[in-house]
Amino acid sequence: MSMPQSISSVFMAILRRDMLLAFRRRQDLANPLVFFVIAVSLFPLGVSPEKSFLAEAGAGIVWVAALLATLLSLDGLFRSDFEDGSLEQLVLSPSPLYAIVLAKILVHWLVTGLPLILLSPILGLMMYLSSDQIVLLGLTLLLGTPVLSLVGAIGAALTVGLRVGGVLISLLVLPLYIPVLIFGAGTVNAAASGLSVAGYLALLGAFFMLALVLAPLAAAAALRISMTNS
Amino acid sequence: MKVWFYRLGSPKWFYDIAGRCLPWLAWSALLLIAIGTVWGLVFAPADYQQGNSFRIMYIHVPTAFLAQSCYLMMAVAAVISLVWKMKLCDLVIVAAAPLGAAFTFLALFTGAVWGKPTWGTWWVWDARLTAMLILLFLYFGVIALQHAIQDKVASARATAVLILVGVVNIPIIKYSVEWWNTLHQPPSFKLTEKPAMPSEMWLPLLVMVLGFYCFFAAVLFMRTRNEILDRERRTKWVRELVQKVSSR
Amino acid sequence: MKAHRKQRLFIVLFIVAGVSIAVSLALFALSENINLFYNPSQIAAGEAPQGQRIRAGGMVVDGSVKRDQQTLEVLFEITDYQASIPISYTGILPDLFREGQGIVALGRINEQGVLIAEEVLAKHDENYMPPEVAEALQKAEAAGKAHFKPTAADSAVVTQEP
Amino acid sequence: MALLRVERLTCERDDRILFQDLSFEVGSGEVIQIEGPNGAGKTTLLKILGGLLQNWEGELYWKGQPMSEVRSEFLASLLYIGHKPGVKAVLSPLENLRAWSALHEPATDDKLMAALARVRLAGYEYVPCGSLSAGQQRRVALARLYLSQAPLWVLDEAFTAIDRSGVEQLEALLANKAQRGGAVIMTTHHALNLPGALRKIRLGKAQEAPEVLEEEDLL
Repeated sequence: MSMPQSISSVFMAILRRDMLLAFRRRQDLANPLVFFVIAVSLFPLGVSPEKSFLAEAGAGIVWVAALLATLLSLDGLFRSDFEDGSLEQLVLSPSPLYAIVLAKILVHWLVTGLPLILLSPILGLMMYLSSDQIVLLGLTLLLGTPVLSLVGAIGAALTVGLRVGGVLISLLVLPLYIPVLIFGAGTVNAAASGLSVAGYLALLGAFFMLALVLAPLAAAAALRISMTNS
Repeated sequence: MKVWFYRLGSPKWFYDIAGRCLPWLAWSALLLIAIGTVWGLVFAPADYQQGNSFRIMYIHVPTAFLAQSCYLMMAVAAVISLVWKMKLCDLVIVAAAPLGAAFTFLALFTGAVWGKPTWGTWWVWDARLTAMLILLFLYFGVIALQHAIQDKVASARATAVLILVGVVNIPIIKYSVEWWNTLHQPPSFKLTEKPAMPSEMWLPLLVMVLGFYCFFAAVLFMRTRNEILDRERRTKWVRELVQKVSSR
Repeated sequence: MKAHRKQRLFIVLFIVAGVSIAVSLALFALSENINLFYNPSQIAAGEAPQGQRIRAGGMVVDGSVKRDQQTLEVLFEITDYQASIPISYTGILPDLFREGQGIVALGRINEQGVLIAEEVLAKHDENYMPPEVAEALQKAEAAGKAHFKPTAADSAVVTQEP
Repeated sequence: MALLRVERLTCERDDRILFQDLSFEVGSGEVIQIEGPNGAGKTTLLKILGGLLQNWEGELYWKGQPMSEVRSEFLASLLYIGHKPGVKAVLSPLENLRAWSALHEPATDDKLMAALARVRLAGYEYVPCGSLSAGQQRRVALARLYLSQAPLWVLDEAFTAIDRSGVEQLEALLANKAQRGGAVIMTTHHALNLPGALRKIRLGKAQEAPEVLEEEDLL
């Protein structure tokens, strides 16, 4: 019998493995980003290119697009591991599944959430946001996109191995995303109205902490259940 | 204790008990709702501001109550199902989810109908309304997941996890939208306080709420019994039951 | 075997720590009074931004409603019993709009400090009563005995704030 | 004492009872082959023994203790290779083994290379597995057998797509495992040549007409 490895070494090993996997399939990584940019640029075309409208709605538009882009990328979080049997090996590891799932979610955020944040200033400029607002938008995305990945992972774990997976994830996860959306976009709007944003940021931080510690628990439980789907 | 607990979890036992309660529940539901309807619509006085339109409250309030109670009940069942693996709870969840969705929809619909004359609009993005809409989406998610997973046990467990995640989120959602925007009046009924309306208005409401709860329980029992029969169709007692019924 | 226990303990501690941080952040946020809803005293004190779309809520001041004879424009004031602000609205008001009633107005404040409303919604409180009772109460109030409406209305406004 | 004890195991999937009241023990030094026609529930049984499924009734004991209480110790003593080998197509054999060993069995790169050489993959260490043949991919998974110290191996159709000489090599490995006190539970379509150690458990034919159960069985 082998001694179990330390949590941190297992965490790092999964991190390394999934980053390597993401890097080998880097052409797939661009898709959510392209979607993000296109979705945002649809609003000036579809609603109104007026400067005052965009400046007012811009933060909300970028947030909605970021949310949808994350959603788009969630289906792949566990699916490929499920299909080639790697997920069985992960679930049967003597190390806590909690840490493994957390590492996988971190990689998901690094390859989707982080690029979205890096792109957001450009989109903020296109939406005529002021430089303060753009900084704040980036900050809210920094606190909010991890929550999207974490909560989304629960949906992905519940639907892994199901044929209708992709559509179902949106149905399960979108209602849970609403608080993050309200306060993410709300922070930028509050700042535009000259209000203090400390409370908003604190709340986003609270969501982040809560999701960080609880979502892997639910996702791990969901993964164990989903092993029945074959 | 353990024996009692397991007996409670036994589908056959529940089937018998629920069957015995069913007529009582159904009749009291019918009676209470009939009394409440007549009382509320005919005898209760009109409101000094809203006139007669406030009477939709007699449907709106009970449905809104039930929409939330039903989710809460499902959450309790989900915990029991996950921790003690009691099969009956899975069946109750399957039976309850569409009911909860229906009541949520009714609450939203009657709210819209009520909102038009009082607020001047069918729909506002108000905290309570938005929270209810999200609750409806949560119900849809639960129902969709239930049907998407073939294996009965896995489906029940996965649904239970989803319901619990939703329960953690419901207060968050509730407070988020409440801070965001509010127009809806405070609850008309609080357990701790005397209602802020005269008794000839709230007594019929109380009767209606009780009636709706009985109705909910009756339909839930009926649906759970059907689920039990379907799930246990290969057991001896169900076969004997079917033979008895068909020979009659 | 002990290592497994230790790992589990580590995770439990991680969860407890995370939840406590989340709770303290949420408590801090609560003390910050997040608000997208202004009452008249805040607006009168200049806390509400000019030119931004905001929501304001309060009771319609008795005797303040002035209707323009030619257009649909209505001028009225709302109050939270500390301060009052003027509101201008063009359009059809909801049935429940009347003096002494709680309303929510969506609009922008102009240079003169008038809220130009794009939408006026009547808020109704949880106090239902038959017309006779309301009449009796009003009479009592006129006689200076009971102070029914303002207290109930106050509570209705207060509940809109976190 | 038996390593693994199975008591009154009953499993039904999709309204069909796969097996009922199945009881057996797996002691150290045993190689157990699960036999049965297609659809008899061989894979399901192995998944249950590996702890992947939850929809079954009955009791499992690991070294005399109920499985639910010693799950992490059990997992640390288990090597499971399923139908799907768990080999990533975009990673090379070496990277695949590294990822696996980090989770299950710490090993240096030298050891990993040696294991790959044992399954005749020397020279393919850095080629993406997606460009290897089916048999070679299967061997990447089987290289774990040369690294694993786990007392219990559960192998589901592990010899699929493996050539004749490969199977012989694996038979020797299994015999060696049994001699050293390990236990193996496996399914395979190959006729195994393992004198002495091999025991067979036959699962019944898939039941067409479902059995009538007592109520307690389904509780």
